[in-house]
Amino acid sequence: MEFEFLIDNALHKISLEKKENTFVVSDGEKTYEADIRFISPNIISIIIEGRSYRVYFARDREKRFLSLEGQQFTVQEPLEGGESLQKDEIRSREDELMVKAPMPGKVIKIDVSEKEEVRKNQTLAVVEAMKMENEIKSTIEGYVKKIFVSAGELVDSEKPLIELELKSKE
Amino acid sequence: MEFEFLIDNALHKISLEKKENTFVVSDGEKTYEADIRFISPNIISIIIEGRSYRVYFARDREKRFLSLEGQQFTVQEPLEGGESLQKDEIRSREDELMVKAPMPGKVIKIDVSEKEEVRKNQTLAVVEAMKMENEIKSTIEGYVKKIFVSAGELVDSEKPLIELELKSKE
Amino acid sequence: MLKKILIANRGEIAVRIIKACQEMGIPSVAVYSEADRDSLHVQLANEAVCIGPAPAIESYLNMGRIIRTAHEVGADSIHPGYGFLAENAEFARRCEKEKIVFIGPNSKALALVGDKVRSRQTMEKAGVPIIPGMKGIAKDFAEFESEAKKIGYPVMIKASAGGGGKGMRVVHDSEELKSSLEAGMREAKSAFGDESVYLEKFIEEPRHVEFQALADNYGNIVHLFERECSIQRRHQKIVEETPSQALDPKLRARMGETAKKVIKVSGYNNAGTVEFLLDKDKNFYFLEVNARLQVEHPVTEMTTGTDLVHQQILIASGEKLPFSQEEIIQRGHSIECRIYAEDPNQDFLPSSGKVLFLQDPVGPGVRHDCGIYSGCEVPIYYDPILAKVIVWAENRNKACLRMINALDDYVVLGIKTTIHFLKEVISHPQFKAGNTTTSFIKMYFDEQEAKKKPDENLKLALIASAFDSLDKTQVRKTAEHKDKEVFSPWLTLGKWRLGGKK
Amino acid sequence: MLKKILIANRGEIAVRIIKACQEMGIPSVAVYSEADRDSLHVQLANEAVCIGPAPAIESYLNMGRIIRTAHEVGADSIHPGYGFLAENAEFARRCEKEKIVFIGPNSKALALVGDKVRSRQTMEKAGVPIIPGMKGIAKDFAEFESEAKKIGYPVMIKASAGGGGKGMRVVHDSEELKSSLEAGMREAKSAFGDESVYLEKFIEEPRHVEFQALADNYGNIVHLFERECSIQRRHQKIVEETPSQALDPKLRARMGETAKKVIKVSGYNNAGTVEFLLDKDKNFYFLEVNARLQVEHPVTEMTTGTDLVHQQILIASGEKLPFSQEEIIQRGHSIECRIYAEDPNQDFLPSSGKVLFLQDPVGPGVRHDCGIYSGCEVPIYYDPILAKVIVWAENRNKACLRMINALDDYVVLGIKTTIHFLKEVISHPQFKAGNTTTSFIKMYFDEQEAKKKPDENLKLALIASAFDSLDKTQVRKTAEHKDKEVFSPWLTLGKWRLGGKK
Repeated sequence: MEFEFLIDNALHKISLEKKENTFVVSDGEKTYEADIRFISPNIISIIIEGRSYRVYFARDREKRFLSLEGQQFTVQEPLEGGESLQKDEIRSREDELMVKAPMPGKVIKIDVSEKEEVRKNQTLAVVEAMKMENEIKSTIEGYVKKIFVSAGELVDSEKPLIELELKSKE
Repeated sequence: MEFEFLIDNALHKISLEKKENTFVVSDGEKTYEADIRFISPNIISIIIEGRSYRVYFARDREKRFLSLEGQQFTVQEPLEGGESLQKDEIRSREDELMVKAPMPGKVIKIDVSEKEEVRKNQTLAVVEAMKMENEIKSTIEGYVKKIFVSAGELVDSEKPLIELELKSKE
Repeated sequence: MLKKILIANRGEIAVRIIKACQEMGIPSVAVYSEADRDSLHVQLANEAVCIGPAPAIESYLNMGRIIRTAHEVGADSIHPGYGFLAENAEFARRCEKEKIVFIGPNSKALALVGDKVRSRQTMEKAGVPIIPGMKGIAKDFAEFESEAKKIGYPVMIKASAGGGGKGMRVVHDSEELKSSLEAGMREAKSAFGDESVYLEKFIEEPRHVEFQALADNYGNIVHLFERECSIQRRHQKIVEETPSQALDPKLRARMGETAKKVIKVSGYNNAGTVEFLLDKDKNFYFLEVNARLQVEHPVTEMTTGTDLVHQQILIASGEKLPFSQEEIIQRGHSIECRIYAEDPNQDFLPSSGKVLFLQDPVGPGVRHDCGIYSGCEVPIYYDPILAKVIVWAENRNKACLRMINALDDYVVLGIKTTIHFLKEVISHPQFKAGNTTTSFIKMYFDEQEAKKKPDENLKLALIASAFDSLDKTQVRKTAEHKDKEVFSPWLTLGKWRLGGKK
Repeated sequence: MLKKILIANRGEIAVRIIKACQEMGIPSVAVYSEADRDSLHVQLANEAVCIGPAPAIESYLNMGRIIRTAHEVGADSIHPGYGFLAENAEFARRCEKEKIVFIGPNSKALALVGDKVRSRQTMEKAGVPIIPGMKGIAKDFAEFESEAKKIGYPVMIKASAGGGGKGMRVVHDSEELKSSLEAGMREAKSAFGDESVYLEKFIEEPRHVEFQALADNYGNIVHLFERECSIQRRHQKIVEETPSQALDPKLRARMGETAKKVIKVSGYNNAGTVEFLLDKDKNFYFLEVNARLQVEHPVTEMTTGTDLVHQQILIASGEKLPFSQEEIIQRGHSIECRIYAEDPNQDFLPSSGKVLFLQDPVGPGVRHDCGIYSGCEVPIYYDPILAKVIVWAENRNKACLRMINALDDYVVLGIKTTIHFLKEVISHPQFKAGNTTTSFIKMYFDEQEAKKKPDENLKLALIASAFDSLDKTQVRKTAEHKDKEVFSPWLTLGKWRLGGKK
């Protein structure tokens, strides 16, 4: 079977076929046999050509979290037809204009008001989580278009806080 | 809801009702509120009148294994209509005559032959598991009726090894 | 001996204290906020009482509620852990008034050392070297401004009440001063319920060296040698070790004696830590007394063979110190790494959420003080410390190697943590060389980017993911059969188990 | 330094050795039988090679296969662990011939100390006190019979090749002799591949005190003090500790020097243990040399601050001992409990099957050397040791309390283990008093019955079971909804999390 996965926004392909008690892996470059097993719900043991790997594994909705040799991977299945990559590009442009909460927390203060002009790196708002204050800064030069939250409000991760518009738009 | 459980062959009753965010427990003597939660698939946290308990828990077919404060309990649901207790009595009489493997292992040798007379505590067979030899002894005075296994054979727990018959039966 | 101890804290330190209570046969009482019903300390204590809503100010900082709870459950003593009310002299005073033993210093000493300004004055008078800085609390911004100018930039803002980096800011010029003061005061208020801050000369690239002290109620004082805590991010320690590479036996003895003097002139009892800054020329300056059990206390325990929480409880019970200074000997080397719920690739942004899976680091010489478990939630309300890994080995080099391995074995899935980052710190040639200063992270990890992962590991992650997908497909097909297999113990002999080929 | 180490063992000791390899930066190779594909050591090593079917004789005892595997993977050395081939001189010889470093003593010394009869003769000649017993191997049963008579009943049957209680039997009269000899020889054959046994005077209620020694390849020898291993069942140790309560500094020094003499006259190198019996009058008798890393080695590591596996590897690499006798100091007290897959309520009957759940004991001063995990199978083929809990504390009393707590925290569900039994041993007043002899279990636990469990715990078990049933009923109803909840991280803020009431 062929599989496609997104890791750090890059698309990777791999093929895995069951063959008696082992699996045949094709990674595009090479084809080899692998002895793969779920050792427990969160541990996958892989032996390839005598080398042994213990992969920690957890699933959460569409995300898979993996760890091996101290390194972490977040693996997702791609959206239909490789759309995801394109989408990501669009999103990143949108992201600059739509300032979102970087983590769940509490809005401590909003440093700007609507229509106000903002410089790059200017502090727009302060969000606190786990006792640490985090200044949310503008990544563009422009104007504040809309403010969605107020001081004291609890916000979830990715919650839109402030919408900006580019200066050049004028 | 009423529940019945077998622990060490003794039948116990308990009633548990959900009431908003807590549970009402009636154990026959007293009725009290309990805050009970699955903390993870194998841990149940119980708080009753300010006392906190961490109960470890695993299920395996019809058996539940529990541990708290270092103590282990094997909890089963009773067979229909309290049959189980009666059955157990019959079984224990049968058990004396049907000598079974006490654990999975390998039959090392059979010390008796069919028709042979046996004394109480006489070694009937030797079964090895995990490098330890275990002598299987007769708990009765009688005769060997039938031998089901031979030396070298691997046996599962509860596998009948030798059937005896009582001397008085003659 | 104390009869029942209420632990006014949460997380790994509450768990640590509960363990000590269990070992000493003293019943423990956990208190918890509504966000912490499922927390580990609630499950492990003998008793557990909910003391209010999630925000700390309404629960873990609610003095009245905590003292009332102690009375209700019949606790004769309160252990405050670190953070929250640990260094709140008002709380210690109220405990004293209510005849509850506060497991920490007496309120008078706590008030003195907790007031950074007054304690600086006391130490200066006693001849203890201090960092140039403000001599009193500022009336207004103008006073801060003129003091800053007098001290000379860069200056450091510090919370009067605080510790642990909360409210701390470096200010490089007068333009930054106002916003930094505001932020520092807000953080101080939120962390300690007291917004007072003061200014002090910022010493560049110093080492942070502190001495653990124990003082009983009869004037006996010992120190248990130093800890070096130079590796910091956001002015908060993340790696601590002992012995320090910067001390020789002579300097160690001199600083140890100074630490004991600080404890003595403060009228301090129970466990405390005397913090010093050590500059490049090996001058040391008294910084402050941390009037509590420190996060990093385990490295002292590992090298001196003393259990500091046991000692705290014994001292609070009125016992005399069981050892003299000469009997306390350092052995080997110990390092601690703090595991925070933070994303090192995003400027240590806190990361709350569900811990989908936890694999503890284990092995000879590895200790894990931990407040989380597989399946727990990490709430947004509290300090992001999750756990600590502590290693001990015969020498520093072996301790580093052991720590690197322990961090490799340590897995937390579902939220971001500092585990991998800490591994890179310990593996860094400059760390191995012992060149640890408070600028270490800035100097060597400022441009910390998501490193390219080796292709081999990436490939294995793909294989594992594909295997999981394949497995899921097949499980769906034969769900019932699978289910039975997964939950069945080995009741039947069969298949390859019996010596046959798979 | 060695380049790559093949570990010819399984279970907790293989895991222990892999950890040491990782810390020293040496790649490790696991070998495994077909029953062990899912075992922990296979997952943790860098490489893993299947060497045959489940029965040990076809895999872990298959010398040719193991040596061939070492060549195939490019391992320059083999660590045999304990048991299996660890004390097989033939194997050590073959390694030497094949230019593979055997991490243990040289084959000549191994052959000498492994031959209990010959080593007794050697020690007798060197003036080391020994237990009266057979001076050679018996030709036939008649010779055993006459030797037994000469020594005087009760006599002890012991495997020439063995250790660890395998093949050991006490014979009280001549009638028992034949069947006991047969069983002992069968066990010896199965455990060591060598059926020779011999007889020796059975000393009643002795203490078992052994000394750990290290000897490099250049004649330097040190001892690392004693371990007392008196608590045994089936002649196999289950609790070990150091220091021994029976030794005073003078006796300790005398026995230590004797141990070094034994090592010296044997021409022994690498790690080894000299076993003594100590009778009621404090006479000690040389018993044998355990020519391997012992199961109970951690208690020595905890008190002396030495890593014995590291030292084994360093010695095998040709390094000199890094310390002199004077530099080795005992600190505090350490106890080990062996966790076996056995049912203490059924005469320690082995218990194989699936480990449904494992909760590790953790905490300051607690070490867990473990070969199992949640979900693993415990096969019938091998020694039932699963893991070891080791504690360290300032003194014996604290170590006992710490061990009791660690055992309370330790949960294995699905198979029977010795955990709770060990807790009762450590809690026993006679153990606390230090009255530990090899008859301890017989004397105080012979009539070990399933104790009545306190009603409170029984009630809680019922409540938890009822809760589970209720939960299952409700899960079935709302299966899909539940599923989502269980696997969802905290991506949405809601419900009580936001400061509201639950």
